[in-house]
Amino acid sequence: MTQSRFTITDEAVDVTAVIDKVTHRNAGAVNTFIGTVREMTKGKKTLYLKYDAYVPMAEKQLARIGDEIVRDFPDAEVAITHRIGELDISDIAVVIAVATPHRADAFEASRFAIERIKEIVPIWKKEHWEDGSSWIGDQRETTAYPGGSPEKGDIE
Amino acid sequence: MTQSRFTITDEAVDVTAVIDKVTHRNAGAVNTFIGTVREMTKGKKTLYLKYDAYVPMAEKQLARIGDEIVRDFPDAEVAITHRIGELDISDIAVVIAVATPHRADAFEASRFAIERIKEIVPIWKKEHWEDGSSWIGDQRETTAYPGGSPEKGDIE
Amino acid sequence: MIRVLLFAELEERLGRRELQLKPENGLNVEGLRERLITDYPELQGIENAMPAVNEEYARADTKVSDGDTVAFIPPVSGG
Amino acid sequence: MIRVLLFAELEERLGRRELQLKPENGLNVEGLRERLITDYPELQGIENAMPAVNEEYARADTKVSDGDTVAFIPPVSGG
Repeated sequence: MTQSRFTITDEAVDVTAVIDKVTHRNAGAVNTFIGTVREMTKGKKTLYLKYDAYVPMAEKQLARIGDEIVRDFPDAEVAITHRIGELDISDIAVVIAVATPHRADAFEASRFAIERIKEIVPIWKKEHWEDGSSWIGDQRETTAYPGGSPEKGDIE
Repeated sequence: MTQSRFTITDEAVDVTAVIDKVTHRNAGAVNTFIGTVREMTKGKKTLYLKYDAYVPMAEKQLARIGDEIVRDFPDAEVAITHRIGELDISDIAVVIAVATPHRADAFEASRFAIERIKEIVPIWKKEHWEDGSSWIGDQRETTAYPGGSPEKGDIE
Repeated sequence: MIRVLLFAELEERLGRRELQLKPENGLNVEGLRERLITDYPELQGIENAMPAVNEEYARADTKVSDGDTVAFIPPVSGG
Repeated sequence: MIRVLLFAELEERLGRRELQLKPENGLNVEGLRERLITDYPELQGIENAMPAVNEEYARADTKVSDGDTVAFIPPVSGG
């Protein structure tokens, strides 16, 4: 059996292996998005991150994103691997690879995939800073909820 | 001396090596565009391609694209490798890697880079089909000039 | 039994990821959530979590019965 | 001497990539192109090539002199 294209793993992600899942004779373009652990966010220094996931559902949701892309771009081939566990600065958290015959579609589909991951895939990030830690509760990475989940006023 | 970020090579392109040139502690996002040799284009079957370049000028123009990106996205790190010589189906012709703190910029800059390559970098592709061959004379890949260069009416 | 899964901050507040609840006639996702809020007042934030039944997002009125797995999914932050 | 470089279809038409041309007073890119068209009528398409002097794109009125490298760049198709 071939390795699944939509995977949650607790090991380091091999970018080339993800790309290899989508390249084929009629792909002219492969767009790859790699999300890495950034040290500084809004002046705050991250020491390391912890990702957790509801693994079987997360893999189903990643596959659903692949299906959504193929619905819009029938020739697209998609693979997504997301890592969980403890990640250091510069470690790879997610790799998205989309192969299409023409490049505009590869960019569009890859962009769609990362936005959609932040909406529907049950994966959570806990930031560990010098002065504490917090689950990040907002899928757009713009707001951290010290209590770990949004207050009523934050989501309307 | 570190390996140049803007390179023309006649060897197979190592995607990971290009990505490694741009990843750093404050990159949160790396967008990679990989252009590969596609077998079928508008029903015509490519057997192989040959790329040629005006190498020193092409490397300067690639570096210029990097400068243009940094002008618009000061935190971006950019690397581009383009292969020349004879390429088979699925071989990698070009790898663009752009690292930025935030993902939207990485997508935008990577997209800009591939479009700009097709405008200003002196590299030429010769398609070899089952029934002949032709230099591809149009940077948007939409028109082949059987004579190898556009007629007056084609470029206005 | 109904298997209940809690993640991220909810898991931390509760001290574990999994609970077993007795099924009851006509129970739906919202009713189950209300039972949890009553029985585990430390689960602050569960009211904002997205429910999933058997690994698919579900509505508040989705029925849950013996053997089902119900997960409460706080706002996600993967990627 | 002025070094002239021709690529892709232009190189194929000429049978080589490089020419040496004698410099002349006041010669510019356009004048050089006209000399090439006269001396090498097989260079069809050179009128649509982008000129570059010493590895930078140049204008038709850019002066060229002894030691310069002038390249004629047909529409590019990399990527």
